[in-house]
Amino acid sequence: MTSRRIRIDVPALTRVEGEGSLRLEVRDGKLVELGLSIFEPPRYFEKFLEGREAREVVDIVARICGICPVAYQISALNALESLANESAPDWALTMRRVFYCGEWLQSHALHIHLLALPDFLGFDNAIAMAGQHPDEVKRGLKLQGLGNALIRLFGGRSVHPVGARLGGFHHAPAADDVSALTHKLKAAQADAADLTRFCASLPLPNDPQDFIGVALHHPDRYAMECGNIRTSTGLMLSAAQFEQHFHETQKSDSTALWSDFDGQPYLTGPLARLNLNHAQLPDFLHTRLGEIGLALPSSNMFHSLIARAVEIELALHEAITLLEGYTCPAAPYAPLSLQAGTGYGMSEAPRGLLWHRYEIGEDQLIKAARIVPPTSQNQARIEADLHRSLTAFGLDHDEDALRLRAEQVIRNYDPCISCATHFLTLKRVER
Amino acid sequence: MKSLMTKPRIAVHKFSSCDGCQLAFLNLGEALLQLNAQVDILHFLEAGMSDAEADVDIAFVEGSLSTPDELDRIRQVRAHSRYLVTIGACATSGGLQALRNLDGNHDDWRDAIYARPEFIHTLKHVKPVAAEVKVDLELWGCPVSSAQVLAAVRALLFGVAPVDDRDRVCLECKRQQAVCVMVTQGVPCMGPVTRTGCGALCPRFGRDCYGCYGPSETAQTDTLARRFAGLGLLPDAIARRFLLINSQAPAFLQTGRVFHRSPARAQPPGDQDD
Amino acid sequence: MTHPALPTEALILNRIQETEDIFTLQLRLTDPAQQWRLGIQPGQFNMLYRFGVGEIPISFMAIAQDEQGQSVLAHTIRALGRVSQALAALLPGDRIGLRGPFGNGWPLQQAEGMDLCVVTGGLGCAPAVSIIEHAFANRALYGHIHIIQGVKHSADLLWRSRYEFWAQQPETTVLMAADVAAPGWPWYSGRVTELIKRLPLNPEHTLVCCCGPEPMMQASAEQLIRQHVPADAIWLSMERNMQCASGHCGHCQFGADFICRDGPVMPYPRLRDRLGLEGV
Amino acid sequence: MPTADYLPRHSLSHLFDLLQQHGYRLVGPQVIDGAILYRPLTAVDQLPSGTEQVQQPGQYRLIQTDSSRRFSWANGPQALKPLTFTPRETLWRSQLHEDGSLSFHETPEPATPTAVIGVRGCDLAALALQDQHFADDPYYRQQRDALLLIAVDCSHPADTCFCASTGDGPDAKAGHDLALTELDDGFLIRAGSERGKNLMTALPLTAASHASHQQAETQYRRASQQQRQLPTFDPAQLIHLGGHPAWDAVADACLSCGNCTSVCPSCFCFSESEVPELDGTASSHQRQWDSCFSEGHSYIHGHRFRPDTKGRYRQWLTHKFGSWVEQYGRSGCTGCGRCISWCPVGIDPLQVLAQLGDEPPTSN
Ligand SMILES: Cc1cc2nc3c(=O)[nH]c(=O)nc-3n(C[C@H](O)[C@H](O)[C@H](O)COP(=O)(O)OP(=O)(O)OC[C@H]3O[C@@H](n4cnc5c(N)ncnc54)[C@H](O)[C@@H]3O)c2cc1C
Ligand code: SF4
Ligand code: SF4
Ligand code: SF4
Repeated sequence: MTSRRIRIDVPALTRVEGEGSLRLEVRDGKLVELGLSIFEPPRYFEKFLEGREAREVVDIVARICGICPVAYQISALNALESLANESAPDWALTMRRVFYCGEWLQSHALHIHLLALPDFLGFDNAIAMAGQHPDEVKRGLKLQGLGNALIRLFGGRSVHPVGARLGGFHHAPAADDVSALTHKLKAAQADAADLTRFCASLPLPNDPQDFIGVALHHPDRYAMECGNIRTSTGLMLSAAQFEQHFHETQKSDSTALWSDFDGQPYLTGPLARLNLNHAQLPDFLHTRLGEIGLALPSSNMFHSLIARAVEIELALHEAITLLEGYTCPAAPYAPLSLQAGTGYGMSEAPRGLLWHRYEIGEDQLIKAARIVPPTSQNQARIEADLHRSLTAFGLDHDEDALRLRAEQVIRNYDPCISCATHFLTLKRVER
Repeated sequence: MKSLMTKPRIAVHKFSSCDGCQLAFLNLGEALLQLNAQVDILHFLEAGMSDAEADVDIAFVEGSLSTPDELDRIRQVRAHSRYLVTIGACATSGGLQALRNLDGNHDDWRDAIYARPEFIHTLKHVKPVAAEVKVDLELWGCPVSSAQVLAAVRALLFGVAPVDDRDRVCLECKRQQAVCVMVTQGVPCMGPVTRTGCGALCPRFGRDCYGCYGPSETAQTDTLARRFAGLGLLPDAIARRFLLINSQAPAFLQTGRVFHRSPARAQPPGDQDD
Repeated sequence: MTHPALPTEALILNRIQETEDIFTLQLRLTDPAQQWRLGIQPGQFNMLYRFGVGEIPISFMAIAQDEQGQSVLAHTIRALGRVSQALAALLPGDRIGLRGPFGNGWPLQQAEGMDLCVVTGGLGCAPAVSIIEHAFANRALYGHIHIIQGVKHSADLLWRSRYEFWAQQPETTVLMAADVAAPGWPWYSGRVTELIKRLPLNPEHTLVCCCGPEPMMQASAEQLIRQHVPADAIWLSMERNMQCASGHCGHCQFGADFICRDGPVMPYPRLRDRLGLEGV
Repeated sequence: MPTADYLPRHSLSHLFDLLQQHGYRLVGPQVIDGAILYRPLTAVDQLPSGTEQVQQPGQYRLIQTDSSRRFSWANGPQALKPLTFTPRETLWRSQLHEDGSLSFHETPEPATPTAVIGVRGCDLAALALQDQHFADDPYYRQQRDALLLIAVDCSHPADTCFCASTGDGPDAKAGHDLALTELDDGFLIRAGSERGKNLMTALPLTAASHASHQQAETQYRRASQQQRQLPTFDPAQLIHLGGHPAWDAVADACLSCGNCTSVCPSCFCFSESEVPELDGTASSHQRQWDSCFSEGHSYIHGHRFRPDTKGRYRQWLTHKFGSWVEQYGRSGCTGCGRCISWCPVGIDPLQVLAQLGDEPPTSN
């Protein structure tokens, strides 16, 4: 091997949400520098939440991320409602899961089609890809559209929906609207199945690696809108125990905070979920897993793509099942009153675990807030993966090939960098 | 502006934001492909196009200016664009993150959050794009809707300025036949001073508008604040209504400031019981 | 059935740049079944529609015949905002939509056998030019023709050559005033009302057509009355926002009148006690 | 022979059935989102039951009682206006063809025959006003001609109502096909048109008892005793009171939000706009409700005749109660009180009128 030096500088990563860049340097066949840096400017959400009313929180935290506002709203509600005298009505809790299904559906479909697939089919972007793969792209846009429609049903619009509130929803959808949409969801199930088969048929790199998986787990159902933390190392933790094991530190070249689990990088997101909770998938999805030959747990990070497709099928199925026989409730919410104290809450955002903590004072205003989003949790894992994958791929590849592989690896985590830095710990970290 | 004869070139730039306004494009579904038939998208990182330096006919800018670097970047964007359109509250009025401007808290907040604040280069005050460069058109809303963005593109394709609809939410609320929440529930609705564009979403969902589209034409914010006081809101709570997503929009800022951090016992001016 | 609310297609035959921002479109209606729309009187107006952009009210300027003997309609437009600028961008061969004619024109019948006094201010000239052209085309029907045109700045004067031409016609007086005059302005500098004072009027036998900003029209009318012109011989052309032009949308109300339907040309006594009221 | 004019409460469904048999879509009052709204319905039990209401300036609340009355409320935020003057509709479409030519198309949507149940006297009077205004408007006419109106005399006017003083209520006076008087156990019924008469013959009616008629009479008298009354003023003079201090006071209290015009059953202003398709080959020309409280209402390029709330409020009041008389032979107000209840800040125009009449105007 000839002595050579490659510097790859991707000043602005494309097809990720938010702003990040990648630098890597290979010298004499060795990776001498690798930096995934995030320059998304901090917006200090946790600080301006202080002094706001508890009921305002859902409208504020939605704005942390335009891609997964529902996740922010539900994690916040879980945290705040843990301080309430009673729980939100069953109807509302069920519908929150449906609302959440909408977000999984739209976010996963967006990620697969607009962000990830071009990598595997050899295009710069989905619009270029649509020229040669119009059916796949249209199928994806349609699924994304259905996810958005589901969010709109409960929230009026798919970005920063306005329907969620403490104690339930502001408004219950009309039964006619529900049945019309359910109809469309059913009609899309075949598309979703095709999508899973299609994703499984892609020539995904086979690159098994060891990692710790972390996901919510719920005793009765595939965890989404609530649950407790389960790790592949065998721990079960409540939201209140999160901070005992998960710590954030600030990287010097970045505005992002990195999270570790007892000092280790870990994975959160679709593959972690599927690995930990696949037993709870409905029968038809077990069949599908058999059909496509996906053995779980999987240690190939690139199976995240298939995991998203499977979760699209799951979200459709769940929404259809839960909306079956829908009737308007007497009241879409219960007027809750909150006690002063600290509330913790979590949910599984499309990209992974999203944890919130709020301290509420006697005056019913927020005294302190802390939010840990999925991307900051995956950060360390992404760098570890990059190191491993690029070395395994072969550092003697040419610059373009290395860059593409690096970007594939990063996109595989669907990092949502916009939120990555909105959430910052209040604790000072040792220098 | 003159008619755009050839296929216009467009760019979508992101500054400090949540990415939600870019979704007005990415959520278009098949219309995204139609749009692509009408224009050349040269730069749009999230969609996979990267050419920030390209000269374009229309640049859509999402996000506010919150770092020194962003100040440089917006000047570049301006220099490379014929027509610059801000999309959303962040770009147009600073957005939620501009709440840090209110009490000049930036440094404290940064130091409280970051172990190594020396690596954090953020501006003390968040600025809307127009504070730094000339803006040709502002699309309000948090987020902007696909319909707004498409209408703007379409108008520019026809070579005319897009219509700037500054009507208040109340008008649309009634057109949508929503039931007024202020009158039936006594909740403090910002609809009377907020511009339309959302289709009166919140009142249609049985809740109060929280002003995400910014001030309407002739926004009677002081009158509305007095009404809120009449509904029983304390001064700080009134301030919170006006100082939220568009806190830097002058009409909201002015009224919000009157009540912001005023002692809870101080009575707001005006009637208490109408 | 197609009803009159539906526009009809008009072909742009010619486009004349009158000043930097004023242009004239010469139009032909493409559908012979729509020719009834050309029974239009000076002072009436059409709604001109630019595809995909919108509609605006524009006064009728003139109708002429082209070489083939087909009617050609002219509208003179100032490019100001969205729609007028979009119309300004059009070229011969382009198509627009047209609805009309709407409103009441100048009282031509009542004017026959009388002297005509046309008082215009600023850009109010397009509807007034239409009546001057009409009067010269039917010269025998009218007595003396007085033309008074006031502009803010001498540079605003439109159709200077036309005024100069009219000034040379027999039985015609042309007086011009500019509030602010550049050097070389051969006419008066000052207000239109001062010019009115100088007119050799035959008050009993004069019909006045006035068009311009409301304060100017009001002042002119009062001056004319002082000079013994009967109030009901003074006609003003009014302007308000118009959306439908059919008396429904409510935007053009001026007191009890809908300007699009009851105007735009109205007798002074009808307007007298409302002109000058703030916010009406 | 005594006339058959009594419909027992349980037979109300016969009326519903009959209308449906005649091919009518039914629209009637329902309790939705805390208000009485006219919406499509199919069965009697969708009507409010025992619902009463409290209306105050800027306030509207429903109250549930044990009564089995269906119409024991005064009104909701909208009268018949949205049914005939659609809040937003496409007037025509244009198409740009390959050769550069333009074509224009109507967008006729044949109106479904619709029977509206529960119409109030004040709203019938307002409909008559709109009938005058929109007499030659094809879009309005089409919807209007499809209506069959079944009125119910108002037995429970709200505190904001003043129809007795405008002469438009509380009973249905004209313009209805059928009118009902709701009593404790049923309805007195009368026809106002040939269509109404024909329908009546197909209903299981009996002759009303003397007691029923007496109850109706008492009810009518009570409903006519309304606190609020239209003050006396000279409509032709309103427009000349521009210098009156009352305008400044009301401008200070007013949000310029336009709710009063939107809920007013006679207000007719609309604006037009163009909605082109993305590909630029077709476009819709639409109209939507506008208000004299909006900036655009008095806009001409470079100038607004009414830049502030004071001018806009004056336009509204002087038009509704003043110039309307000249336009349509009567005031534009039929006493429904909606502009009082649905004003978010509770402005009562009657008070403003009274002030304008009371104090001598300062000069203008
Ligand atoms: C009866 C009548 C006759 C007219 N005749 C002529 C004429 O011959 N030549 C000429 O140049 N101008 C004429 N005008 C004025 C012309 O209609 C306006 O200049 C034009 O509407 C401006 O539209 P815009 O879209 O370019 O401007 P913008 O400022 O963008 O206006 C937006 C919209 O407001 C409305 N609007 C704005 N100004 C006016 C106005 N003055 N009158 C009515 N609606 C308005 C229109 O709907 C317009 O599209 C006439 C106006 C009226 C009422
Ligand atoms: S304006 Fe709102 S939606 Fe748009 S980027 Fe900013 S926070 Fe997101
Ligand atoms: S609900 Fe809000 S927006 Fe709607 S009319 Fe009432 S105050 Fe206006
Ligand atoms: S009603 Fe108000 S807060 Fe709600 S979406 Fe519309 S503008 Fe935003």
